[in-house]
Order: sequence, then structure tokens, then C-alpha cells
Amino acid sequence: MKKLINSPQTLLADALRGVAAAHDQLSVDFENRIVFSTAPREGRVALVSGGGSGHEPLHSGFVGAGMLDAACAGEIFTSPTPDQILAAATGVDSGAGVLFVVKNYTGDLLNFEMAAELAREQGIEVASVVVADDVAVEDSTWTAGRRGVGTTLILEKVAGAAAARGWSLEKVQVLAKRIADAGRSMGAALTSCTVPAVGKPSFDLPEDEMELGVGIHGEPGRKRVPVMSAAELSHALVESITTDYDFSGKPVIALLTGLGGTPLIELYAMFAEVSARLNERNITIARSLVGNYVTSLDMRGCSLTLVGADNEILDLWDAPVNTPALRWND
Amino acid sequence: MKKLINSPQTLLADALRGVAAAHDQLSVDFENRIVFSTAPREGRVALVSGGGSGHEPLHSGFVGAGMLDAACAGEIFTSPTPDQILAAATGVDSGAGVLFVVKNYTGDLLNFEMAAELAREQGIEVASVVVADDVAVEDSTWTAGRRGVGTTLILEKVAGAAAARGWSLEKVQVLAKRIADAGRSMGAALTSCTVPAVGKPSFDLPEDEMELGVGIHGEPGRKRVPVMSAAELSHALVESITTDYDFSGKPVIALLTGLGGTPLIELYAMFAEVSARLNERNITIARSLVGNYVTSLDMRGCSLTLVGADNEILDLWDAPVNTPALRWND
Amino acid sequence: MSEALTIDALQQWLHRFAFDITTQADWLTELDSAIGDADHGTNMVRGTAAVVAKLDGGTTGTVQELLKAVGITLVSTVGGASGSLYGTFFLEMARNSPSDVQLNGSELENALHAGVNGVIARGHATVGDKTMIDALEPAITALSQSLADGRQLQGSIAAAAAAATIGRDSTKPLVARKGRASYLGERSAGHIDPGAASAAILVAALAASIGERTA
Amino acid sequence: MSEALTIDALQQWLHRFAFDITTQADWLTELDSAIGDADHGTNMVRGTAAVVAKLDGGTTGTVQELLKAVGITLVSTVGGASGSLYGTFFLEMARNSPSDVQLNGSELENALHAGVNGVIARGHATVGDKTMIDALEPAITALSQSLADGRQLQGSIAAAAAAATIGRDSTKPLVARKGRASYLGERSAGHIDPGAASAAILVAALAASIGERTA
Ligand SMILES: Nc1ncnc2c1ncn2[C@@H]1O[C@H](COP(=O)(O)OP(=O)(O)O)[C@@H](O)[C@H]1O
Ligand SMILES: Nc1ncnc2c1ncn2[C@@H]1O[C@H](COP(=O)(O)OP(=O)(O)O)[C@@H](O)[C@H]1O
Ligand SMILES: [Mg+2]
Ligand SMILES: [Mg+2]
Ligand SMILES: [Mg+2]
Ligand SMILES: [Mg+2]
Repeated sequence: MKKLINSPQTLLADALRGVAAAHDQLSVDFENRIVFSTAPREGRVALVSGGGSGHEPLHSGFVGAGMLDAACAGEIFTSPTPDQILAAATGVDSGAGVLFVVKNYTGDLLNFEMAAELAREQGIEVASVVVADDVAVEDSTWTAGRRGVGTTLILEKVAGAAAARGWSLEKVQVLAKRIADAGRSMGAALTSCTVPAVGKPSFDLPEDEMELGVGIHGEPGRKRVPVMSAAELSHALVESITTDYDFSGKPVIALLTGLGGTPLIELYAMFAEVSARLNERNITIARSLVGNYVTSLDMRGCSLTLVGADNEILDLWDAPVNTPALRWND
Repeated sequence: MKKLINSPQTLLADALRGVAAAHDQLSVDFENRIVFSTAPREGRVALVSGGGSGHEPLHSGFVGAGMLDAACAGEIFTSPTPDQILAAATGVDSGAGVLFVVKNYTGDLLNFEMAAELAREQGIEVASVVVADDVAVEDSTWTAGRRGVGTTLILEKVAGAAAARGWSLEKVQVLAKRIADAGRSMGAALTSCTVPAVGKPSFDLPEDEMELGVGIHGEPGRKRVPVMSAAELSHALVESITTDYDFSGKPVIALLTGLGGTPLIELYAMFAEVSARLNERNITIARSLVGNYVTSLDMRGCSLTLVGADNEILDLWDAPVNTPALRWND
Repeated sequence: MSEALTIDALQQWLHRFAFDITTQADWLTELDSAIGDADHGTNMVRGTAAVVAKLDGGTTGTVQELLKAVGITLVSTVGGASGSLYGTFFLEMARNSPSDVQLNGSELENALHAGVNGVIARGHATVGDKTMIDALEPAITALSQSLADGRQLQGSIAAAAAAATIGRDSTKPLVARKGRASYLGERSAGHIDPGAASAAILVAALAASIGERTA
Repeated sequence: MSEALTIDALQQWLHRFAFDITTQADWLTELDSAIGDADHGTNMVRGTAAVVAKLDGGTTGTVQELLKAVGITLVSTVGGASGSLYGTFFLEMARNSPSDVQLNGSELENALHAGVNGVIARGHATVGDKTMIDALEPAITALSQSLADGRQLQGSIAAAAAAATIGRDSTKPLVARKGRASYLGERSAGHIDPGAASAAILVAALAASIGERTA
């Protein structure tokens, strides 16, 4: 294993020091591993998210004016603990309540749930929204359901803008739920990631094969297939996503994220194909992001997210944001 | 070789299609492989850069209001041709002249030089600035001199802001030269990159070694050393840079770029160490960027750039910019 | 009678648990690599080490206080699914333990039962979902059965440990319906569930520490 | 006399050059991997293929026009250092060729000389810098010497090709002072320069095509 780190044990603490050193507009609680925005939040709803580390810039890179008020960093691929999340909630609440943005993993659900119970005991109004957008996973009430991936970022941006405009907790939650419901994702990996504490790839992939339907934790995907061209892969991703949800007739926000080790030139080549596939289906990309936004350590591959939008959502998407990883109109 | 591409032959064309699909504020000349800004440039100096592809977001990701007016994309690691550059110059000139931002590689120098000759024949006023900031290469008038790496981005931003403010070509060039003179870089690689047309890594690195002093073209570095911790590597990079140029007493703009395949969490861990090393030397980081900005295909590793600044430069750095990869105060 | 578990015995259990987790951490992580996210060993080591540090910090108090401290420590150091679930296990044990310095056989049975039920209430898993429940549920059933049959605590806990091991192994052919492994669908079959493996270690540690004590 | 090179002979040279570049492209790229950026083979294939397409497109005209078209094609398709330098080579050859449909021996010598000097003027390399000049310069010297010695054109060009090959091999121990390889410092020693290798192919192609013609 080769990484630019001091040691697996200190990686998270070191990275948080780096975040603090790089971004004046953030304040880092090192003990609780929380990245706070210094943007004013008096009298408005605050957004808290978090999850296992290794998905950077998710979530710490989306903390700042117009997006998250705090992000809790768990250990690598391990959801944060209730006391961390509670500390974030108490740190950001100004009386208007807190929305928890949770990705649908058992660990995240349980820990955010325990934190919500504790926060409510302290008189903080808490609402939650759960993102479960990965169509690679069959949806069923008998299982843990779908994983939460790229829709999370889009939800954090749009809901963050609504909170900045002073919407009530209930309204922000309803909006967030609307985004979560209208988002679908699917990913593919060319290589596994290597969890630092493990020191070797989570799975082996022969030179001529790829994993279709991977998540962002180095778990194997749904299917191992021969390596596809960008055109073929775009077809597979778009087909899976659009047969799961009908995007026709609405503008979509598209996110093509690399999984951490994917160079931008490849992502652009993929995006050319994705946009061609969507064109063929008369689906209009109203807004897009191409880059490494929701990652899985050093994994190579990509994940496509589409969120069905409307004018209200696009307007909130375009609203000012000032975070390390997304910044515009500020 | 595993890549998200259709074929090595079409990669560049595909990526340009992706850039066009992702960014409304850019217009792409596919035949000449030029990415143009659609920002108004009437009556002001225009900036043109370019180089071999494989360094994305450099340069196409820095095209837009407040930065580059056009970027010429060469083949992978191959500088663009004079006719491409000429087409860019004629495309952006509005009579106030054009500044060529050139990285110091023989191919880039010769091709931009030929293009400048051709442009001048057509009555376009052209000035050039050459970036040669890589301290891993010994500086000598008997050789090709130093490579141009990260300072390029900082120069493009600052000079772009000056051009947007209506500075004359001469003034913009003098400023650009000032940045080029005050910038120093040094990089290290954990792995080689793989040039798509070659299909295998440009060099092999054993699991326990790294290359110190690499450039951004998969050329081997100056020295092969045992893999270092982030703390040790930060020491090596900062030491090389600061013994080459005296940054004390001025604010610096720091760029820690990944080389394309480096996850953000590692870059933040490195940046924590870099900022500690600079602190120890009483060097103040006034502005910073951490991310994959000047890359070498899928290479893993990082490169540190420091540019000695002053209030004028910082003010221009903070000026509005709206490009795919850098955007603020717009 | 020697059938009661003292605070010391409980501490010994937890130390033993921590030790066994540490020596088997790589295996747990390997199991989690196959069908999860390769962190279960690391998670459990972090949590059980924190428990040991907490215990070594002193101030024992009652069984209830001890178990509550363990639960809180696990919840606040492990993270992930297992942190919340193992934490709940001990917190529920604590809520169903006497404010005393020891537990007799039926009190222990009660507490363990409550712990397992707490995990089920939190995680909504049932036997066959390929989770730690596949080890915990048979273990508590075997314990109850054995005690009901009039066997001694030590032997009954040994029976529970044996049942947990069998339950752990029973997860191998299963297709997961809960936790991260469920994302794999059919591909989750053929691997032992990491949480079932750590749960079997937990019960085996109890048996071993009681065995040592009474030996 | 048969000592003159016709347009046809020049075309044959360029076709042969393109063919030899294609078959040796992987080797050229391998040389460039060792001390450069692994694109020299690809660059030269792209450029020479474009030249062939241009030639096959027809309208020959004079030697000057032909060589100029070749130079422009290389400049506008190759990129990198070699595109500009090989382009300059042919453009300078063109500027120093007669507006005629053939070149006699001394005209060819003149043109090649001008080509090499053009590369030197652009790139500022001298013999020993570990560049294409290490193959080109000895080649033109050998040609001139041989012609001055009164040998025939064909034999003189064969001598030039032999000198280019020796020049190419002479780059192996050198520490590069120009081009990308110079970034490696001492580590550039021990490898043949890719541009010297392609330049030796260029001269060898001229010798071979003349050999074939007159054979
Ligand atoms: N809903 C659930 N009920 C009971 N146990 C569960 C549930 N979900 C997961 N688990 C257990 O947790 C284990 C995984 O723990 P761990 O790897 O530490 O957490 P994570 O899955 O968050 O990475 C699984 O092997 C499984 O036994
Ligand atoms: N200044 C120079 N003068 C002469 N030849 C040069 C010079 N710089 C580079 N070259 C030649 O160009 C070759 C490299 O060509 P190529 O790989 O196609 O371009 P690049 O170096 O831009 O990638 C070198 O091997 C060398 O022979
Ligand atoms: Mg986990
Ligand atoms: Mg090149
Ligand atoms: Mg796990
Ligand atoms: Mg080259």
C-alpha cells in the first residue's frame, strides 16, 4: 500500500488538520472530529451531515455558507458516533432546528437515530432525511434497502440554500425528501480501494474486468463484467438509472463523480457519453458537475447521479454557496 | 491498462466533447482543439495557454471570466501545434494583444514561438511568459532549464484578473513575469502514470519506493527513495523549495496539487504537514489551494508550489473568477 | 453459591473479549472485506480497547454501572453498525441488571436476553438475515434451555458459546438481508458474517473467562 | 545522370520513412519512456501518417513545394519538440531547394545542410547534447565528406546513414543537456535518445529508397 499519509491511525486527524489549515471559513473541532461552518446561522435551520471518512470532499468539503453547517467525520468507512453527531447538533442549533442528512447505511442510520434521541432530550428540534439512491441495490423493505451516494451532495446543496433563505425545518425536510426521492445513482469500478488500516485492496480485479454497481466503501459490486468502453459503460449506467425512475419531461441535475483515483480527463470522456445517452432519451441536463466529489478512497471508477428537478430546485441549486468543494455566486 | 475511455485515439476528442457538454460558459472548437471562454474581452488583453493534455483541469479548466480566454489542447503530453495556437490567438484578440502563457518544455516553447511569429505576421500583438518553476531540475543556461508546473495556474489566475481589469499587454506581461519569477515547485510520485497510447506505466516503482522530483509527464524523477511519510515528504519538498528561493517576509500562495490519482484525504494529510513545515520557517500561507489541479494522468503523488506574493497579487488572486475548476466572488 | 458472576468475573469477560478481538481482528476485517467494507476488525479493536481503558481507569460500582459504562464506551468509540448494536447490547443488559455487585444465573440470563432483544429492536434483524443475531439468538436460547434443564451456569454458558459458533457458521451460505452485505445480494452467500463472528467471540469469551475462574 | 533525386524518389523516401517509423514506433516510445514522456513513437506515427496522406492527396509540383508541404504537415500534426524540429528541418530544406522537379547531388547536400542548420537554430542543441542533432549532424558531415571525396550520391547517402546510426548510438552514455531528458540529469545516461533514433531512421530511409531505386 502506497499512500501520502503518516500512518493509518493518524490519517483522519491529519486530514482534519489539513482542512483547518486550508480553509479559513471553517472551524474544526478536533476532539469531536466535526468541521463547522463559520457562516452565520442565527434564527435559521441548520444542516448537519456526516459519515465514514474516505469519501472526500463529501462531507467536510460541503460545509460553508449555503450548504452544510457541520459535518461529522467518522473513521474511514465507519459512521460517526452519536456523541459526535450530538456535539454537532448542539453546536449549530440556534433554535430553529437541525436537519440531519443521512446516507442509508445501517451504521449511519443507527448512530444518527441515537444522536437524534439525545438531541431531542436536550430540547433540540431534529428532523432527518435519508438518501437511498443507488439503483445497483435492489429495493426491498426486507433488507437494508439502497445505499446513499451522489444524491447526498445535491440534496445538501439545495436544502442548504433553502435553510439559508430561512425556510422552516418542516419545509426544508419536505424539500430534502423530495430530492432524495427524485435521485438515482449507479457506479462502476476499475479497481478496488485500499483501506489504510487494512493495507491491501478490498477486492482483486483482473486487468480485463470491472465491477458494475459498486458502492463507495470498497464493497464488491453486483456484477463482475469485462472492462467496458466509456460508451458501453455510459449505456449501462444510464439504462439502469432511467429504467428505475422516469426522468422524462423534467430538467435533471447530473453528477458524474470519480471514485477518488480517476483523472478528470477520463471523467470528461465519460461525461461526453453520458450526455449523449441522455440526449438520445430526450432527458435534458439542466445543471451538471463532473469531478471527484463523492469518492471511495483511491478507487478508480465513476458513479453517475441524476436528480429530477424543477424550477424551484434549480433556483436553489444556483443560489450562492461558499464551501471548499462547491462555490458560486457568492 | 484500465481507463474510462473509448480508445486512446479518441480520448482527447471525447474529453473535449465532455467539457463542452458540462460547461455552458465555454465554447469548444473541436477541429482546432481549443476551449474558448465566452466572457466578453472587447478592448482588453486576452490570455492564451495550452500544452499537452493529461494535466486536467490545466488548462481547459481555467478558461473563463477572470482567467484564460482560450486553452489549446495538445495530444496527451504533447504540446499543441502552432496552427492551433494561432487559431486561438486570432480567436481571442480584440486589438489589445494576447499573452501566451507557456510552460518551459522545448516542445511548448518552439510551438508557441512559431505561433507567435505567425500571429505577428497577421498583425496581432503577442507577448509571452514562460513558467519554469520546478526546483527538482537544476537551473542552467546550458540545458532546457526547469520544467513549468504549478506556478502556471497561479499565474493564469493573477494575470487573468489583471487583464480583466484592463491592464495593458506590457503591464500584464511584467506582472506575469513577476509571478513566474517568484514561483517554485517540487513533486513526488508514488506510482507512474500510464499513457493511454502506450498502455503500460511509463516507469515501474517497487511497492516500497517513491520518485522524488518528478514532473507531470511520467518522466522519472531525480531520485528514487524509500516511501516517506507525509511528514518526511513535506520536509523534503519544503526544504528544496525554500532553499531555492527566499520566501521569508512575504505572504505566499500555496498550491498542493495531486497528480491525478491522489485522493483528497491524502492531500489534506499532506497539506497539514506542509503548513506545519512552513510555520516552522515563519512563512505565512496567505492563500491556498488543495486538490488535483495540475495533474499527470492517473499518477499518484503530489506537487507543492509556493509563489511569493504581495498585496497587489493577493488582491488580483481574490478578484472574481468563473472557470470550471476555480470559481469565486463571481 | 459459586453460580453468581461477580464484577470481577464480568471484567475478566470483557478483558478476554478485548484480547480475543485483537488477536482475531485481521480475520474479522477479512470477513468484512469479502462482503462489507473491511473495517469490522478495526472497529471492534478500537471499541474493546476503549472498554479496557475504561475498566482499567477504575471505579467499578454495581453491575449495572459497569455494563452501562461498557455500552456507552462502545457507542462512542466504535461507530458503524456494530458500535450502535454492541453498545445497545450492553446498555440493555445494564438496564436489566440488578444494582448489585454480582449477577446470579437467572439474572445473567435475563440481562443477556434483554441485550439480544435490544439489538433486535434497534437493527430489526431476525435469524437468517446473516447478522450478529444469527450467533446471539441461538446462544441465548441455548443458555435458557440449559438453565431450564437444570444445568449449572458454567456448562450452560459453554452451551451458549457452542451455539453461537454454530450460529456463526450458519451464516456462511446465507444471502444477507441486513447490513452492508445485503447490498451484494446473491454474492453475499459463501462468506461468514463478520458481526456473527465477533458475536461468537463475545460469547466464547464469557465461557472462557468463567471456565478459567471456576477451574 | 542518375545522380539526381526526382520528386518520385523524394516521395519514396517519405513513404519509406513513414513505414519504418510505424514499424519501430513502439521502440521509439519505449526509448522516450525511459528518459522522456513516452510519446515520441506516437508523435512520429501521427506526423508521418499525415505526410503520407498529404502525398497521396496528389498535386506534387516542385521539390520546394513538396518539401514545404511535408514541413507544414509535420508542424501542424506532430506537436511537441519533434514536430517543430522535424517541421523546421523540411521547411528549411524547402527554402533551400530549387523550384524544380528534381535535386542533384549538391542540391540535396545543400538542402539537407540547411535542414540540419534550421533544427540547430530552433533548438540550440549541439552535438553531445543527446538530441536528434547527434544523428543529423554526423550524417550531413559524412555526406559532404563523401561527395567531396568524389563518391556517388547513393554511396554517400549510405555513408550518411551509417554515420547517423553511429551518432544515434553515441547518445547512449550521454547526459542530456537539451529536451525533456535533460530534466533527469545524470539519470538520462544509459539510454539512446528517441529523437536521435528517429533521425537515424529518417536518413536510413533516404538511403534505402535510393538503394531500391537504383538497384
Ligand atoms: N440490522 C442489523 N442487525 C444486526 N446486526 C447487524 C445489522 N446490520 C449490520 N449488522 C452487523 O454488523 C456487522 C458489521 O459491523 P461493522 O463492519 O463494524 O459496521 P459497518 O457495517 O457499519 O461497517 C455485520 O457483519 C452484521 O453482523
Ligand atoms: N532543443 C532540441 N534540439 C534538438 N532536438 C531536440 C531538442 N529538444 C528535444 N529534441 C529531440 O526531440 C526528441 C523528443 O521528441 P518528442 O518526444 O516527440 O517530443 P517531446 O519531448 O515534446 O515529448 C528528443 O529525443 C530529442 O532528440
Ligand atoms: Mg463501516
Ligand atoms: Mg511530449
Ligand atoms: Mg464494516
Ligand atoms: Mg516525448
